Amino acid sequence: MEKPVTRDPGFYVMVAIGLAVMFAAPVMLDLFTIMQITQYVVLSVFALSLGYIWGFGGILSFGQAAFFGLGAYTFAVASINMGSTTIPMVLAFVIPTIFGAALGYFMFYGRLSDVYLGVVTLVVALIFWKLINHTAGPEYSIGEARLGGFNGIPSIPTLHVPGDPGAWLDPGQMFQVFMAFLIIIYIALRFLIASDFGRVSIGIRENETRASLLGYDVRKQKVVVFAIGGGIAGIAGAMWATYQAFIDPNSVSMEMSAKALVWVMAGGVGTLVGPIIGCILLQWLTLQLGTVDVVNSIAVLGAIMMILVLALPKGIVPTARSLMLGGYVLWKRNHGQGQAMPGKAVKE
Amino acid sequence: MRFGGVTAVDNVDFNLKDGELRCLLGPNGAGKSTFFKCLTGQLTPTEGTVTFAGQDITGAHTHQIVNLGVGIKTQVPNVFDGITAYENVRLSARRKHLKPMAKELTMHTLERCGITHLAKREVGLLSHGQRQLVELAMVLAGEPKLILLDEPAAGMTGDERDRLAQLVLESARSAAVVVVEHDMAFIRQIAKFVTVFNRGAIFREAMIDDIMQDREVQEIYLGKQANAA
Amino acid sequence: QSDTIKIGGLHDLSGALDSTGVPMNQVFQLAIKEINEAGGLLGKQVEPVIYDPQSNMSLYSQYATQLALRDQVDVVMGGITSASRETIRPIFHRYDTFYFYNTQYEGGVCDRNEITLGTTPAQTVARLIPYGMNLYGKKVYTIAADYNYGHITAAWVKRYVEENGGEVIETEFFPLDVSQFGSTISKIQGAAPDFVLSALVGTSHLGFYRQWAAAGMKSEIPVLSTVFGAGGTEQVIMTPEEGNGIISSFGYFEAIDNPTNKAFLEKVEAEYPDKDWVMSEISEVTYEGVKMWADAVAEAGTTERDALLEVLTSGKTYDMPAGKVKIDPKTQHAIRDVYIAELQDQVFEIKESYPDSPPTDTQMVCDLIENPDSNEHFEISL
Amino acid sequence: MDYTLVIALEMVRAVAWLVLLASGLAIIFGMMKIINFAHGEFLMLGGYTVVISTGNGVNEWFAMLVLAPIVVGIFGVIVERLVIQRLYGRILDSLLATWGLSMLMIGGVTMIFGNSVTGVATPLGGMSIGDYQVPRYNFVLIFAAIFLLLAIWAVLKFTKAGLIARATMQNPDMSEALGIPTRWVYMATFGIGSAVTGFAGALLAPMTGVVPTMGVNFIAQSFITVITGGASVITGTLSAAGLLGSISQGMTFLTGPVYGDAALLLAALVLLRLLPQGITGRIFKKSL
Amino acid sequence: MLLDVKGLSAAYGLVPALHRVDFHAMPGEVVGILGHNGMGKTTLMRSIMGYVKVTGGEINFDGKSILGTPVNARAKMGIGLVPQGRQIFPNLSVEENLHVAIPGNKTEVARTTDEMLELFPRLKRLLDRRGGALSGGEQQLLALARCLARHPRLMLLDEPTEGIQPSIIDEISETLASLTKKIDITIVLVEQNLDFITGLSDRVYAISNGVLDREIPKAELTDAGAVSAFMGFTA
Ligand SMILES: Nc1ncnc2c1ncn2[C@@H]1O[C@H](COP(=O)(O)OP(=O)(O)OP(=O)(O)O)[C@@H](O)[C@H]1O
Ligand SMILES: Nc1ncnc2c1ncn2[C@@H]1O[C@H](COP(=O)(O)OP(=O)(O)OP(=O)(O)O)[C@@H](O)[C@H]1O
Ligand SMILES: [Mg+2]
Ligand SMILES: [Mg+2]
Repeated sequence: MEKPVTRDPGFYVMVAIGLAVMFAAPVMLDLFTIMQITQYVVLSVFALSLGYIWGFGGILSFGQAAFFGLGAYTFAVASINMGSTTIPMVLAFVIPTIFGAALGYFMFYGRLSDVYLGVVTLVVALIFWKLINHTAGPEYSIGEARLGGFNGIPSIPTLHVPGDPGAWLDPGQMFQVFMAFLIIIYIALRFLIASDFGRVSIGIRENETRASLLGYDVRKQKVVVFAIGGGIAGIAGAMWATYQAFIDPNSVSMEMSAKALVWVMAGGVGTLVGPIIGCILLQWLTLQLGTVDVVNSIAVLGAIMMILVLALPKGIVPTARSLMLGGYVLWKRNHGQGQAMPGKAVKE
Repeated sequence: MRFGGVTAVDNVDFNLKDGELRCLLGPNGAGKSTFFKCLTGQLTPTEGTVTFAGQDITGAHTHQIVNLGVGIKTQVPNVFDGITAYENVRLSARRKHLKPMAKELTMHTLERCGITHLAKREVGLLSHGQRQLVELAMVLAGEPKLILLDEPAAGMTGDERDRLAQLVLESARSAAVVVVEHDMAFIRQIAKFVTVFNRGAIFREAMIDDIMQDREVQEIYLGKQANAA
Repeated sequence: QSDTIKIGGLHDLSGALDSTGVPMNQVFQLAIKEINEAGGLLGKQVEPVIYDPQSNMSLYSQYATQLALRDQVDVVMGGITSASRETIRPIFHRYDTFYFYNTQYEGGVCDRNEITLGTTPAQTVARLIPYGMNLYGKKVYTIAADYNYGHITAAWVKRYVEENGGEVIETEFFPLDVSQFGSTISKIQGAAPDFVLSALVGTSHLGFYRQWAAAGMKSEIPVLSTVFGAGGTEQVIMTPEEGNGIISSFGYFEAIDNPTNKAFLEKVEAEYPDKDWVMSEISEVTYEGVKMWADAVAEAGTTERDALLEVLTSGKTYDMPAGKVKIDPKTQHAIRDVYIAELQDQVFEIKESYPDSPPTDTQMVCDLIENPDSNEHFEISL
Repeated sequence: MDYTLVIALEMVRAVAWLVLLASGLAIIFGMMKIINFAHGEFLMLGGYTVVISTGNGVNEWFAMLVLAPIVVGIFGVIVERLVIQRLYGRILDSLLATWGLSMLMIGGVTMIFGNSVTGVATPLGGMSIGDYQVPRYNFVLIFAAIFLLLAIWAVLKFTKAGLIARATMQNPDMSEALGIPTRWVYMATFGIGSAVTGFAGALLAPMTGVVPTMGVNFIAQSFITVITGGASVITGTLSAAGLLGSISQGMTFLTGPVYGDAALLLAALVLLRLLPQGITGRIFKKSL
Repeated sequence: MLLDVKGLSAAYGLVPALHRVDFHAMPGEVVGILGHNGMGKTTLMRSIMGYVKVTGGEINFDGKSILGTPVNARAKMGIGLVPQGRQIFPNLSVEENLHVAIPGNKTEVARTTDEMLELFPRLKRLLDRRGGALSGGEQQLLALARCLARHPRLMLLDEPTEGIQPSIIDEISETLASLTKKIDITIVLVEQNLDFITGLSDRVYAISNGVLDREIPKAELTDAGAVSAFMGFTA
């Protein structure tokens, strides 16, 4: 993360790929595939939210789904009541951000850290989940919108052109809009991380004591990072709600939170591409497994996850990177520069 | 300062003029580091007050105190392991200065501490002494008015120690410095006025030579070393 | 035009709901096998397209889309919980993919694109309550799962109890993940009802029947249930001493005594000799779904939806293992025989049967003849 | 009067229930910092051991008190050798791996035993307190919980095992240099943790529907109890279980199950805010 | 000879840290090693203990090669390490920190503990304090005691005087000296404190950039200037 974003080729490659997909996909792929990758896009945004706060703020959230769900329900309720989707989309960012800030304040000013922090987030998500699940009765409705408990909220409006509620986006357009979201968020995060603000949070991740001994207000910094993460997760939730046209408590479930963790870990903590890749890979697997006639889809998925951890401890992206790096050094070595040691490795 | 049963620092009255260089000696467990922790707000004194540059900073948050111009090198190095030495120091320099200036200051400080060659190394992978120097650089790059050094010479050899001594003396021109050290050779190079802690209380305050001769100090602290002087 | 007729199947084959999904899917395949052995439809073979939603709603919506858009199947059977149905129903409606929902549920679906064959409260609860009240008395204690099905069923229970001059002394709702019922069991004892009406759902709630028996309550207060045994596994998981005496009401029980059912069960036995589940309404109705659809296709000579609806809603009566079934044109729900049975040694013994019971609840809110393009799930408010 | 007695009993049972759920995890997570996301499935395995073996004529008490702990313990050791041992210090990778494991176990058990195995009826039947009926088995649960805590306490207190385990978890490298075979320590600790979990699962079996997916309902509760408990295995588990259990159970009586659970969560939240290191992180520090 | 290191090379990943190091220690001998920061002293100690992946050469302990022997086995063979940075168990009490180290049954544990408290009286009043709460020097003492408690035959000391007050340095120095006389213990000592190392060692080597080749004659040791000359200019 040292050299400025603008001088990192990887950054341009990523953005280029993103744009390419964004414009090429709708013309090249059939409707179903488009809807498929739309889903990956949405969940990637969710993965990014955790990838950021965890990888670049050292904040571990076991309950990231709380924000995802909050965003989703905010959007659902707002859009059903307003009949428009533009403001709800904004709300789905603002409200989770505020909630994140509040929760962050509650936690970080209470000196909560590492796994305890994780569990507090988890608990918050669980509470949210319990309450939402409890809203089956007709008395639980906000304006037009019935919260619907376990069954969730059906028929959520599709995204439309801002200001013109008539103009629904077709799946192709919806995909492009979401892809744009993803790219923008990616770019924004890259710059944020490279900024001084970002470097400080990395410092805090490495050593809180020293950070405060340099005069940085660790708690404030963390709250901000956490809130940003919450906001992004919220947007993802909103995208999810309108993409699926329905939303149910699963979006707040422990499983949803755990999924995010798994994507980030599989892809690689401390990178932004990693979470995206991890998310796409695992979601794709889940989907494929359901279509082939395997003994038991879930068992197979489980096995794959275990193997993944053992085979790629650092996660996909970092492993790939260090492979490339290692290759490079070896290459240098074989070409005489490196002053490596003779004698072969002895197992310790 | 009290921890449960333990009283680590017991009503200490310690005054420092700005620009002064003070050495703080004392047996292991005398309370020197704890005293530092109280000054920097890592611990809040159970009694008494701390004033810095005329302000009462008792119970203020670490970052607030630091922003008033206090810099500390802790006994157990506190550094950012995951990132490079350069980034470490820069994070400190950037507090007060804009980017270009910060860059310059960073390079310059690394230079002063003689670790320019480590700039691009990941600090977590450095040797103990190297980490000590990185931390020192971070402190200096903050350009504090008051510098607290807790055993800076620990794990330094002859000529490195000499360079460190020079460094400390230089810094003392622009700031008040308090040095905790057990390395007498080092102390002798820099010390003028010395405070000796014992059992959490101030035991002696005198010029270095008198301290070296002081029977009781030899008793509790110096041992034979004194004669070596 | 493809050279097979494609029929989609969406049943959870793994995850929390697989105990229900697997039997449904097996019977589903059996029905298709029969059709193909009988020479297929319109001279084509019938090809099942089966996906496993893994008890996961978002996979439901994805596979639904996949069936509709990519595989372009002619009809889809599946969906278990109301949640899953409400996830996929709009999708099939949007892409005009004919859809059969074959599960008993709380009623209220009104969608020209969907045929709903399972029983609704008006068919089962309406019978169960009076039956219980005659036997045991007028004070009822309701315990129900805390989600739509539970709430709506509880509402029906209240209504029927009152219609029959009794009173519901207490209604308690339980989150689906609650597995400890000690406190409730004590409360029930305190309230001393004549019988307990349970609309508890899912595996954690099985804990209730266990702990109820453990407290020695079986001999004290009888338990009637609107769902116990729906999946065909509960009665097996419970030991006889725990399960005996539980009374349920469904559109199908294995014990139904008619030649069609005998033949059906034999076929199933032959096809799946080592199955560990019991045939239940939800599976049998899935079988009905395939057969009725196939019959309609054969008669209409096409797989085109409206033509099929013509035939299906023509008032034609089908002779099924469950008895006589016909489709009510207003709601496109089944009018069917309903049974009340009591569990003895892990087997339901039929106590009563009620021919031609209509889905009066859904009829209150839905009329597809009046407004054919309605497309929603009404909440039947009482 | 009787009613209050019944309520009191229910509360104690709820506490015991939490203790049983959490103890195994307290060892595996509390001591080894391995997030065993398959904890619920370990419980489930314990339950299945009982159900299957009694189904094949084994005495149910033997199955619950002896067989289940052994089976699950051995299973735990195998898992540790194959997977966990590579994940020490990588607390989150352990989450990823064990989550995979839990799916694998759910699927595996479904494939092998199917998901409609006839369970075991609760032994001992009911007894009456005044005009209320309660399961005698409640007392079994309560005593089991007490026994479990005492056993763990004895081991930690009177053997060096506990000390060595704690040292190993705090600084494996240094422990090695002091001649501690850390690999074995890890393996044993995980094995014991699993065995305890299996034992709990077995005891819960008669009170719940034993199905492959039963685990998911317990995982959250267990973790929350362990974490709110804080560092020390016994005092932590006991105090947390005591507080959370009685609060939630009390709530359940007053308002019904929904708010009972919510109350448990809220209580945990407040506790962690007040005691950021868990209960035993601040008070009873020195306890085991 | 008890310890014999031949042509030892070690690297961190692809970064070399030790290059063909040769040295040995006779039973009862104290071998000192001087070197600037980052020259490889700690790495050398850690490779003898078995932490660092050795890329070449051999290490023989008591005539047997111990390459490939896991750390804890080496410890059992009688090698003890006082690591740089002390590595106290922060959440164990001082007493527990000692007990963990001591093999054998309760009585032996009790006896050895007392033994150690005799050697390091300052630890007495700290017995039930958290290791992490100790002052730097206190931790250093504890680390020494913890190592000696195992009665090692070979003790590896990585900068043991760091952060210790002068008088205690002397005490330690005496303690070690008398130990080497009383029981047959061999010590490899990495130090920066000239007086200390001179006082104790029978032989002193200088290490520089991972190369250990020059033995420093006793005579030279008293003269700091000469020493730094030997150690090569600062890295
Ligand atoms: N958190 C704590 N809890 C209990 N006792 C503590 C705590 N922190 C420090 N102490 C005790 O307070 C005393 C002073 O500790 P401190 O670290 O200040 O000593 P010091 O003067 O820095 O010694 P050294 O020169 O060895 O670093 C020591 O006896 C130490 O054990
Ligand atoms: N884990 C590591 N990974 C990569 N390089 C390392 C690692 N540990 C040490 N090094 C490098 O190896 C070299 C030798 O380190 P070592 O710790 O042995 O030095 P040292 O002689 O002990 O110095 P000091 O006196 O400061 O303790 C140093 O340049 C250091 O940067
Ligand atoms: Mg100190
Ligand atoms: Mg070193």
